[in-house]
Amino acid sequence: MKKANRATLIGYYRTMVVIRRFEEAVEQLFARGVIRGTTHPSSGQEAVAVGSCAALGKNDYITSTHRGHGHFIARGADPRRIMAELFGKSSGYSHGRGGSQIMADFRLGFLGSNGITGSGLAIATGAGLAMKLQGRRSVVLCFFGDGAASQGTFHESLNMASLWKLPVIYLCENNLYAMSSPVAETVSVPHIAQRAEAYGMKGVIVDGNDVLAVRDAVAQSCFRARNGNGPELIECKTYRLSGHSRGDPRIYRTREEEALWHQRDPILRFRTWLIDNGFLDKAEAKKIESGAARIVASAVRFARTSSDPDPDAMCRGLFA
Amino acid sequence: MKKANRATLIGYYRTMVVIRRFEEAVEQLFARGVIRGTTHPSSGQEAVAVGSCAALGKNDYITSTHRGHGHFIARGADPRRIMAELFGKSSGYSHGRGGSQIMADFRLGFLGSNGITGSGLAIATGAGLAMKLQGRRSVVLCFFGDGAASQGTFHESLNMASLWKLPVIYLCENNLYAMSSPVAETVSVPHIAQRAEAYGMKGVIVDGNDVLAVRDAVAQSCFRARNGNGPELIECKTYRLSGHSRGDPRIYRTREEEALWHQRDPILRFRTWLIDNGFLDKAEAKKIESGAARIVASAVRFARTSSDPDPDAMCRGLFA
Amino acid sequence: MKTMSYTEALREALAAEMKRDDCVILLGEDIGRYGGAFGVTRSLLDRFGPQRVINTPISELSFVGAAVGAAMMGMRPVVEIMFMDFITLAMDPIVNMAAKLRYVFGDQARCPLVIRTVAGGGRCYGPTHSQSLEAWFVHTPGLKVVAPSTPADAQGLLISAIRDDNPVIFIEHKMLYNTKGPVPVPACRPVPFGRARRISRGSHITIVSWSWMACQTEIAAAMLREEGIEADAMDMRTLSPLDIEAVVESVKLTGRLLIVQEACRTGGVAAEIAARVFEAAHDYLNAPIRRVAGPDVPLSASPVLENAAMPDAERIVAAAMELVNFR
Amino acid sequence: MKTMSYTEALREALAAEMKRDDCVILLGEDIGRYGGAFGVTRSLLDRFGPQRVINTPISELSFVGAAVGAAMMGMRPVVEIMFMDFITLAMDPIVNMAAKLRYVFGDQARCPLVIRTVAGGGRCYGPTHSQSLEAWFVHTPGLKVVAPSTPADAQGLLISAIRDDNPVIFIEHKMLYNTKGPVPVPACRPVPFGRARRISRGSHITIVSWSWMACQTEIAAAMLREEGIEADAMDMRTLSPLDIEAVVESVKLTGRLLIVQEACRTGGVAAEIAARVFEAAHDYLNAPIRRVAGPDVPLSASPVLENAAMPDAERIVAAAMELVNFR
Ligand SMILES: Cc1ncc(C[n+]2csc(CCOP(=O)(O)OP(=O)(O)O)c2C)c(N)n1
Ligand SMILES: Cc1ncc(C[n+]2csc(CCOP(=O)(O)OP(=O)(O)O)c2C)c(N)n1
Ligand SMILES: [Mg+2]
Ligand SMILES: [Mg+2]
Repeated sequence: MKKANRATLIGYYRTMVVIRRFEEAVEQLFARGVIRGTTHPSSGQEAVAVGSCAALGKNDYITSTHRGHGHFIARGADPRRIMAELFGKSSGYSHGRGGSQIMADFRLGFLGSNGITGSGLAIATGAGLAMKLQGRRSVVLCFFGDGAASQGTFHESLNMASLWKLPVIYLCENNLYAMSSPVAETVSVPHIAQRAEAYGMKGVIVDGNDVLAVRDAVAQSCFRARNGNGPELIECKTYRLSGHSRGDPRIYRTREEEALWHQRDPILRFRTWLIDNGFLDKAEAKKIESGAARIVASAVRFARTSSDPDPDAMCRGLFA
Repeated sequence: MKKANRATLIGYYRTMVVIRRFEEAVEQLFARGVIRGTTHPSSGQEAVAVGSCAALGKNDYITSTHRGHGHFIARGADPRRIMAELFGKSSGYSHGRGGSQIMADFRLGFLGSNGITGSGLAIATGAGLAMKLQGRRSVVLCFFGDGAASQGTFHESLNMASLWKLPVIYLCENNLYAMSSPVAETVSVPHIAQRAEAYGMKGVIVDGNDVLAVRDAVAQSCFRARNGNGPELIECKTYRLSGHSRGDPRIYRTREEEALWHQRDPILRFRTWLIDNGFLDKAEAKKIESGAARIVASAVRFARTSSDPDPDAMCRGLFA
Repeated sequence: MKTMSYTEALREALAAEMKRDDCVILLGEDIGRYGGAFGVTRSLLDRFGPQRVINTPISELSFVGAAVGAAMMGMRPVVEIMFMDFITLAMDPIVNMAAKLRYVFGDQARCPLVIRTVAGGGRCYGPTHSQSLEAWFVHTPGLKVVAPSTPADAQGLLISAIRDDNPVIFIEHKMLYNTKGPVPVPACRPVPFGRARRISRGSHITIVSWSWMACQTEIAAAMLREEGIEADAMDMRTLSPLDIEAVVESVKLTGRLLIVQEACRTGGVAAEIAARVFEAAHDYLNAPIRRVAGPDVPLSASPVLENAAMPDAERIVAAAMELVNFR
Repeated sequence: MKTMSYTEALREALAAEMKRDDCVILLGEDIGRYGGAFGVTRSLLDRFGPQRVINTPISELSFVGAAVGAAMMGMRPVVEIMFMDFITLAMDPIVNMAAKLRYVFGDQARCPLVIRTVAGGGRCYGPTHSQSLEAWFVHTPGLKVVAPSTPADAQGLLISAIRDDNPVIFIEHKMLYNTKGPVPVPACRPVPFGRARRISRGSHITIVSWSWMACQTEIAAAMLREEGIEADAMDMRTLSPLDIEAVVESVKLTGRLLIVQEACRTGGVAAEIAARVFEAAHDYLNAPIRRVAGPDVPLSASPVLENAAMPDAERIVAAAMELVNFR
C-alpha cells in the first residue's frame, strides 16, 4: 500500500464503518418490520465502495446498482436522506418514490442506483459519451455485479465504449454470487476481467476487500480514461457478508465459507492495517465506531420523524 | 484442401451456382418491381453457406438470418418454394406470410431465417439445449453476421452455451459490413472470433470464400460439439458482392474494394480449383451453370404461376 | 378439496406436469435451490434434478429466446421471469418470435412455452418491481394471457398453460402467493382458458376484474351486498382469450359495468373490455362504463403512496355505488 | 408555405434543431453516410460531423440506454430505431428508466430524449418489420407519444419533441415518407403536443385516427362527402397527451364515433379513446362506437394479405356509412 495522508486514511475507515453500521441498522429495521419493501445490504463490500469513490474527483460521475447504499454514502450522500427513502418518507432522496434501489443525487454526480440488473451499464456509457462530446475531463464510474456481467448490455456497452473511447470505468463487484447463483454457474470464464480483451480493453483484477488496492486501481484507470485512453474493466473480488436481500436464508452457501470471508472482512482488515502502521490506535478506532453508530442512529431518527409523502401529490411530477 | 469425392465437390459447385443465380434473379425481379417488399441477397457468400451445410448431418439443425436464401438452398430447400415465398404466394415456404426474411423447413432441420438481427443466436442456443436434454447427438449451426455480433444476445447466448456445454456452432459470416457500417466501426476488436475466449470457448477464423476450408472447419467444430466438448465460434471472413438489400446505392464502400472481392469470388475460385485439379472441365462447368439457370427459371415460373394466399384465411392459423 | 396457498398450488401444478411429461423443463434465475424469488419452484430441483430445473444467468433476453428455441424442438419450457418489469428485456423473442412462429411457419411449428411472471404492487417494491403489463401482451396476437386469482385457478390454469401448444404469458401476483383456498384433490385438473369465473351473482351491476383485483372485487361484492347491492362479479382469469360473452351477457341483465384493473388506467385491458362491451351491448347500458384503475404514474415504494395508488375493495365499492345510483 | 415530403420535413427539423442547439445529437444504426434506412438523416453527417451524427453498432438495448444516460447529462439525443419492431429490444431503458426518471428522481432529473421510429405496413416488409406498437407506450406513464401524418406536423412535432424535456416516442410511418404537403417557411415552427388537427368538418359522424390512417381518413372523408355525409374527421397527432376533449366535443355534436387504427384491434389505442369518450359523452352517443382496425394477426409479407389486413379509405367509408345509418 502506498504512503498516504493520515486524515484521508482515517476518513476511508470512518466511511466504511458508517456504511456497515447503516446496513446493519437497515437489516434490523426490516427484520423488525419497521421498513417495508426490500433492500440489498452491501456489508462486506465497503472497500470497493469507499476505495473506488476515493479515486474520483468532484466532477466525476457514478452509476450504481440495486445494492447502492454503500456507493452512495461513499460518494458523500446524507445517510439521513437514504434512510428516509427506505422509510418511504418525503425527506428521502426520491421522496419515497424510489425506495432502497432507486436514489440519486446529481449534484454529487451520483446518477442513480437502479432496480434493473445491468441497466446502469448503458446509462454510464451514455454519460461517458456526454462527457466526451462536451469536452469535459470527467470520468464515469459504473458499478455492476458479477450477475449483471451476464446481461447483454454488458457486451453492448463495453463494445460501444471501446469503439468510441469513452471515459468510463466499468467496475464489477464480483461478490461471488448473483442472488443465489455462484459465479461459476453464471459466468463461463474464471475472471470477468478476462472479458475486457474481447473489447480491446484493459482488464484489471483487484482484491476488492483491500480499500487502498481498489483506490489505486481505480485511480490508474481513471487517469488513463481521463486522458483519452478509453474505458477499462476492473473486477473487484469481494464477498457480500449479509444475505442477498431481506430475509435471505442463504441456503446456497455454507456457513464455513461465510466464516472465511468474515476473516477477510475489509473493515477489520483495514483497521488492523491502520493500527499496525500507526495511523490509528484502538481508542480512536472505538471513537470512530461509536461516531458511526451515532450517525446511523440519527439517520434512523430523522427517517422516523420525517413526514410521509402526500398521497394527493402522487400524480404530480411525472413530466419536467 | 483435403482430398474429396468428385461428385461431392461438383455438388458443392452446383449448389453455389444455384444460389448465385437465384440471388441474381431475385435482384432483377425486385428491380423490375415484380416482387414487392425487400430482400437481402447473399451473392459472394455462397462458400460459407455451402461449405458449412456440407459439414452437417441429416439430423443437425440450422438457424439462419435475414440473409438466408443461400443457407436454405444449401440445406436442400426447394428454390421454387423460396421464390414463391418472395412472390408472396401460397406455395411459398411461409405461405406468403413471412417473405424473404422468414422461412423454415423443420423437416430439413432448418429452423428459420429471421428478421431480427441476432435473434437466431438465442434460438440456436435453445435448440442446442433441447438436443442435450433429449440426449441426441445433433448439433445446431447458428449463422449470424458481423453486425449481429454486437447484439447483447451474442454475449448472453455464448455464455449460456459455454456454461451448459451445448452442441452449438456459432458461425459468424463476417462480410465486413452490417448494412452500411464497416465492421471496424461496430466491433471493437479486429476479429470476432477473438471473443470466443471471453466465454472459455474455442474461436476459429476461416477464409469464408474457400468452400472446402469452411466445410473442414465446421466439420471439426461439429465433431467436438457432438462429442460433448461444447460450443465453438467460427468466423468466416467473406464479402457480400451485392447491395445490403434491394436498392442499396452502396455509397459506404468503394467500387475498387468491390472489384478486389470480385476477384476473390468464391464461385470463380472454386471453379478454377476444380478445373485445375481435374475435377471439372469447362464444358461441364457450363452445363452446371446452365442447369442452375434452368432451376432458377423454373422457380420463377413456379412462383409466378402459383396462386395468391386466400385473404379470407388471413385470420386462421394463429394458434396451434 | 384441500386448502393450500397460491404458491403451493402453482408448485403442485409444476410438479405434476413435470412428472407427467419429461419435456416440461423449468428455466429462470434462482429457481433451483433458492426456489425462485417467491418460492414457487422450491423443492423442484431436488425432485427433478438440474436437467429439468435450470438456473440461468441474468440474461432475460436470451434465456427466453432459448426457451423459444427449445420449444420449437419439442420441449415444453416453463420460464420464470422474476418480476414482470424485467420482461421488458425479453419482448423481442416473445413478440417477434414466439407469438408469430405458428402463424408464419404454419403447421410444422409449435411453441409450447409458458412464461410465468409476477406482476403488481402491494409489497412496496417500488417502480421497477411492481408493474402490471398485461395490456402489452393482450395487444400481441399469437399469445395467450392468463392471470389467475385463486389457488385453484392458479393450479388449473397453469396446467392448461403447460399443455397448451402455444406461448402463454402466465401472470402471478405478489399479493396472492400467500393467499389460501380450496384446490381439487387428488389430481391436478386443468382449468380451460377463455371462461370467466363468477365471483358473485347479482342483477344490479356487473363488476369485472382479474388477478389480485379479483380478490378485492370479491371483498367489494360482499360489502355491496350489505348495502343491498347485488353485484354480478366476474374474474376474467384469462385475458387472451377473453370471455367477453360472459361480460356482455351479464351487462344485458344489469345494465351497468364496472371494470377493475390494477395497471395504470390509460391503455389498459379495461379499455378493451369497455370498448367491446359497448360495441356488443350498447342498447343495454343504463350508465357509462366505469373503470377503477391505477393512476397514470409509476408505483412508488413508499407504503403510503403505494397504498393510495392501488385500487382496493373500498374504491370498488365507491365506484359501484356511484354507478348504481347513476341517474 | 413550401411543398416538401414528410422525409424532407423531418430532416429539416433535425437540421434546424441541431443548428439551434449543440446538445442535440443523433444516434442510430446506419444514420450516418447511409442516411438511415428511409433516408431521413441523409446529409446530416456531412453537415454536422460524426460527433453529432453517431452511427451505432446493432445494439438497440444499449444505445437507447446510453441515450438516456446522455440525456441525463444534458444532451438532447434523438435516437433512430430503424423499425418499430426492434423497439422490443429497448423496452427496458425506455420503460424502466426514461419514463420513470423524472417522477422518481424529481426536479434534479430531466430526460430530453426523442426516439424516432418507423411503424406500420404497406411495403410488404413482413411480420417483423410492420408492427404498430404505439399502444404499449401510451400505456406507459412518463412517455409522450407522437404520430404525425403530414409533413407539416412531422416537422413541427419533431421540433416540439426535441425541445421537450421528457422522453418522446416519435412514430413515423413508412407509407408517409414520400407523401408531400405544404410546410411553413422560412422558419421551422413547433407544433404543440396534445391538440388534434381537424381533417374535415361535419356533423354526421366523428372519425378519429392518426399516422397513416389519418391520410386514409382524409380520403374517406372526401368519399363520404360525395355520399352526402359530412364527417368531422380528426388527426390526433399525439397519443400522449391525447386531445380527448376535441373528440368528446365533436361527438357531442355528431353523436357517432368511428376510430381508425392500423394496429391490431385488441388492446389498441382506439379502445382507450372509445372508453374515454363513452365515459365523458355517454349521453350523446346515438350509436355504438366503432373501431376500424387491423386484424389480430401478424401482418404478412404477401401484398395480397397485407392489403387485406390494412384498414383503408374504403373500409373507413363502409364503417362510417353503417354507423351513420345505425338505427
Ligand atoms: C433485469 C433483472 N433481472 C433480475 C433481477 C433480480 N435481481 C436483483 S439483484 C439480482 C442479483 C444480481 O447479482 P449481481 O449483479 O452479482 O449483484 P449482487 O446482488 O451480487 O450485488 C437479481 C437476479 C433484477 N433486479 N433485474
Ligand atoms: C434488431 C434489428 N436491428 C436492426 C435491423 C436492421 N438490419 C437488418 S440487416 C442489418 C445488418 C446486419 O448486419 P450483419 O449482421 O453483418 O449481417 P449482413 O447483413 O451483413 O448479412 C440491419 C441493421 C434488424 N433487422 N433487426
Ligand atoms: Mg454478485
Ligand atoms: Mg455483415
